[in-house]
Amino acid sequence: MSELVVTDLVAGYGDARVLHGLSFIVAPGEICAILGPNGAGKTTLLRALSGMVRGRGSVRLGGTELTGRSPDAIARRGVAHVPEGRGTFMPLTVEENLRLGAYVRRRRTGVDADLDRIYTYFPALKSRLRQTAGSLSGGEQRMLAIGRALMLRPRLLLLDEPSLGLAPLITRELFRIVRAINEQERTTVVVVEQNAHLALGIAQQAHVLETGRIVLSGTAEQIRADEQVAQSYLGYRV
Amino acid sequence: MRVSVIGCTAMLLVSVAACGGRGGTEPGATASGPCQGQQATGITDKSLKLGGIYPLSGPASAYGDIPKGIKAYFDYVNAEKNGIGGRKVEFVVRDDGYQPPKAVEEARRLVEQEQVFALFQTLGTPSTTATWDYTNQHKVPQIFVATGASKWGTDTQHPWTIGWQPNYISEARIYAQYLKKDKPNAKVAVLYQNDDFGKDLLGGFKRAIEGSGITVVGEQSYEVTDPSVDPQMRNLAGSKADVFLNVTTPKFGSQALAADAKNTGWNPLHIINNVSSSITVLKPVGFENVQGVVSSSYYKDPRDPTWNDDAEMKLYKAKMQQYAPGADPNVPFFTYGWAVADAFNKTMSAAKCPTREGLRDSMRSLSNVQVGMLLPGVTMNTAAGDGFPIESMQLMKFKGERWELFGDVIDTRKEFGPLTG
Amino acid sequence: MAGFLQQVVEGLGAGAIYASLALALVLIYQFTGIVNFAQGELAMFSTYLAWQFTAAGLPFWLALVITLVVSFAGGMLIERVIIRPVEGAPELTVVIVTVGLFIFVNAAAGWIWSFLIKDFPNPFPEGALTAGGVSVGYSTLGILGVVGVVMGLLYLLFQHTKIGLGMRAVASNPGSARLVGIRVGWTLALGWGLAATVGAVSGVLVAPLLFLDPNLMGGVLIYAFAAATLGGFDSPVGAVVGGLIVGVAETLAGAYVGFIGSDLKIGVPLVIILVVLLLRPRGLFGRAVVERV
Amino acid sequence: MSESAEATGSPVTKESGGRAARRWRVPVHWRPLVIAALLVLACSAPFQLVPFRVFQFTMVLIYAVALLGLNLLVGHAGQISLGHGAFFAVGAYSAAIMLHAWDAPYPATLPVAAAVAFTLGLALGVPAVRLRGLYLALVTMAIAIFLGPLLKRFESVTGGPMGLTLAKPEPPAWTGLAEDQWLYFLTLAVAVVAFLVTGSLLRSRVGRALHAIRDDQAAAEVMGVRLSFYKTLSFAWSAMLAGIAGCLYTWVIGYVSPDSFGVTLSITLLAGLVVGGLGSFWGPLLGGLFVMFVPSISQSVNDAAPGVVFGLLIIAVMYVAPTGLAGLAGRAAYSIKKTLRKE
Repeated sequence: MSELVVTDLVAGYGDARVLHGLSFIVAPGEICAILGPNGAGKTTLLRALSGMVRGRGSVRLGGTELTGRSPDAIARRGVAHVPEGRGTFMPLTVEENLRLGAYVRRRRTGVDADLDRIYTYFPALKSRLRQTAGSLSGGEQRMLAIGRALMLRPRLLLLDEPSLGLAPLITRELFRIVRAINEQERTTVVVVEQNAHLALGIAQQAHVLETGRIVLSGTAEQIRADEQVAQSYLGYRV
Repeated sequence: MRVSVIGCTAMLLVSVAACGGRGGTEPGATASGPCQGQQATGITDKSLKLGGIYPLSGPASAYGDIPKGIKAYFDYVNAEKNGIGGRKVEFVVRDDGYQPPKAVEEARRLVEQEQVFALFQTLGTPSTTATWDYTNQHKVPQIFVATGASKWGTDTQHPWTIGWQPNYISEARIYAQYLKKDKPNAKVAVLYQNDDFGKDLLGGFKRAIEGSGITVVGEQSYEVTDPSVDPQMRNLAGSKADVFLNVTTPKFGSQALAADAKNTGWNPLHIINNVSSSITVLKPVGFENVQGVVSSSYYKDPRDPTWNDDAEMKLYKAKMQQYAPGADPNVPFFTYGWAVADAFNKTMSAAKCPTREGLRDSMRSLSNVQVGMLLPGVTMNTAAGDGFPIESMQLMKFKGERWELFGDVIDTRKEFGPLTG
Repeated sequence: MAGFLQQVVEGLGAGAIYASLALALVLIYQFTGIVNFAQGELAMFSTYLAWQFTAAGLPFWLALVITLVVSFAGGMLIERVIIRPVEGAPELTVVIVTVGLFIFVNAAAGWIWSFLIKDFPNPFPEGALTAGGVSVGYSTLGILGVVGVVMGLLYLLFQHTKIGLGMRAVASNPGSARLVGIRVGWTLALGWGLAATVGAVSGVLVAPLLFLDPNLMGGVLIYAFAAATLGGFDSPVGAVVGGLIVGVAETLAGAYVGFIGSDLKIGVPLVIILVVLLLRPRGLFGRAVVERV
Repeated sequence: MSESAEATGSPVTKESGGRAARRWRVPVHWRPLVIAALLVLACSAPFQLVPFRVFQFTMVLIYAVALLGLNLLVGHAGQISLGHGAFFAVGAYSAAIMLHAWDAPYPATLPVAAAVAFTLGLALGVPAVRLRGLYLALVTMAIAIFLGPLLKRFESVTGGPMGLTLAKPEPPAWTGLAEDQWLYFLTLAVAVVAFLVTGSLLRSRVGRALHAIRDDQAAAEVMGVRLSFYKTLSFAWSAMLAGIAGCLYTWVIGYVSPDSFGVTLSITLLAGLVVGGLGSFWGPLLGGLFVMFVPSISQSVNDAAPGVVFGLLIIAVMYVAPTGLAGLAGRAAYSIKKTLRKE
């Protein structure tokens, strides 16, 4: 339950700058959706938040400055990033993957309880504890990645394109679970998503990115209501 | 790009036509006086420049100790004896990593860039083979090469190249001679290194036992890249031979000695070749395990207390301490280097002309030349038709903590006749 | 029959030597995905350290412990100082850095300790155990035992400790490992340290049999590569089994197949490898990656 | 190798051959100029230098031809070989045996050496195609290890461990060249042709197919690239170039022995290529220069243990230029150009 304050965040790869000074605030326990076309810098934003990409400016989580820290240091401060794609440890078993999520937790107590909790969210994982992550289907791997992120007991959860490549039914289920997690654990969530409809369905507020700048901000309802915006930026009809 | 290629070809043709080659190679210095017209590159009244090629890097680096012994000798001679005949010796050492192409490069560097008077030692048969056409075409003495291949002495096309140490075939003859006397019906098992050295020695041995009651009942080879010769030793033990001929280089020599000692069911007479007969090879195996091992030698072992009062040995130890501080004079490579450098000194001093031709003639007409570090009775002799400076060796047996020489010095030329290709 | 069994036993002894170094190779490979050409030379250098300690008068076992500790620290230091700067470079660049390290360490050892062979104390008693006409040297038994124990310890470390789990995570996906909070850099250094320690054990086991010189591990390394390839480069168990198979195969071929003889026996494990790889490209024990797209 | 999503691509060369090298390349329109200047320099050099230097540059060219072949395989097709010393040896021995046993005229040995190496490459390429990355590297290394004992075994043909000593090609009288110059020009001519032919091969469909395989094998397969065909072809072509280099070696050194072509040669070649610059046009040449000259430089720095310096230099070059000297040179050219433009 921490507030995320992003101020003038600039980031990129080598000489190529991708983010040109982003500022926004996510209130504790809220879900914030980041929308926008391909190449807008959504993934880079998440990477900058988790330290995978060096950024300038300021990212503060619950008052702690995160910019300039390494990804593992940021993870130790309670930021869990579920990257695009699978992002699991394929040769390791499902259980090992989940336990790795709790790697930075010093006390072992509660880890087993948390595992049980993950299984209630994702019952499909429980039956595959001893299988390697590589043998799971795409949807199961995504669940595993999110489950692993939750094992960190994150203060901030970053989700990158959770729906990518998943069947619509599974995607809806996944978003329902994200919502449930957010409600039960009061975790602050930033979700990047192509499928704006789904994202806006669970988010309290949203920002639209285009070529590295925020071009529109507002509550989920406002964004959804703005039909013109929806057409030009989000590429779908309400 | 195609245009430039054509352009270049045209330019090439033009330039070739214009220059007609390299406008003649620049003539080196020549001598005057009675030796007029002979090559005097790299030599003046006050200086003498020599070049040597050794493996200082790579797997054969152990031999890199030899030039240190040579340098110590030359430093001593320069400082205390006013050089060789008033000429201070400069000894340039280059590294070939035991690679023939590298040896060719370094030989050319020494001759063309460093302008050395002579190549004093190239090490190893491959490196020497790769360079001797070059040195002989350019009429540069390649003296006392550090390899025991027989071809340095038998070949007639390369008068500028000569070996020094007893060749492997002569050494094999010595062991054959010994066995004929002591064990006329010996069944011999041989372990040999699968290269020119091993093949030469084994071949020489086989030829030397022809017509005698001695038979080779087992042969096993190893590669220098093998980790261990244990498997070979096991197979040889199965041959039930009563003599074991150990034709190896130092590390494998130790391994073979240890394997023989460990195998209590097989106790052949163990003959180890000169290359591996150094105390530094025997000591790691444990002296108690190498009693009675037979070998042969031609120079004095600094570890052997027999030579404690020997003048040359005392000089060697003192001067090594002085000019190569930190180097252990007991290392046989240093001794070898010292001895061969002394041999060079004697050969150079005997030259009638201080020229390359003079050195060639001198090294091909050595007559009973004494070298202090060689065993008493071992002298250097060459002549027309005899390209082997040292052909005598003496057998020795390991007792206690040292080698004991036994029998007389054997002159293989006398015993077996000259070696021919 | 006894003769044949004897050859098998000797083959196992040789194989155990290859396996011990293969373990170190596999360790590094698991972490970094590179083949460390310098592994054998590092092991050789550690062995010289042990020799130096015993030559200074320390009792063998104390010298061994100090050597292992120093090797561990040295391995970590090498990762931090030499490998770290090229961490993001293409893998072949890192491999070539290890080739440079190989040349450097070999020459440095020769420089410091000379190329003359040294006599290294054997931790195991002389003699052999004889049963049914087959005798097994205590050295062979000792090496087999130590290799087995090292393999077991590695297994426990990897499968049953949190740090081992973290190491496997780094090996499989360094990016995701960072995201769960693992200090990847230090874990890699830890991997190098461990490999150097295992290598030191290997060197100390091998030196009394092969005699210590700077080229101690040159020949062994090639067989260790063969062992690791055969067993699968990502499996410690595979490395050991691969090593034993290679040892037995070359020994038997050298002893019994007349045409092959001792000069061509090295070809036998190589042919086995080729055949195994063509049938099972991941090696005998290597994990096939099951990826569902 | 990590089994992350990237694992499907080639493990080796993505970086070096791709982004970095391409960005820093010598600008295209400069290239013919640079090449022409170099060729002029190369043609006039033997008239200016002492024979010993000419010999050194001959060896550089020989290594460059071998590295060109290796570059095709490693840099362009993304397959690692630690056995190119073996193909080099096969070329060298083919030539040597022809010269020695049949007194063949030496120009005839070049096509035969090339053909033998090509055929062997083809034969080994078929199984090699199934292997990838590290495993291919180790299998090829196995070939390099095994070749030495094999050559020693067939003593009647190969001269066994003693090797074969041969006469060097004599310069024809009309050229008026010295032996070292003649050998140099022979080598130069072969090297230029090898570079031209390989260059145009890479620009053709074959090159594009190889790059596709290197960058993403799975995708290339989907796109319909005949994987096994191109991989085998690149393997054989690469072996052939190594064989040609071996043949030149025989001409120039006039002596072949099994122990000259050990694993060390294969590893040296690979190191030379990576140091020179993987997948880049100039890499083989720079690698050849490195392999030839750096060991001597090392000795002048530290007489007692040249290996200490040589090892450190390899590491140092990889620090300064992780994508090889070609990348470094290109980067220098790029920044010079940038500065010039600014002024």
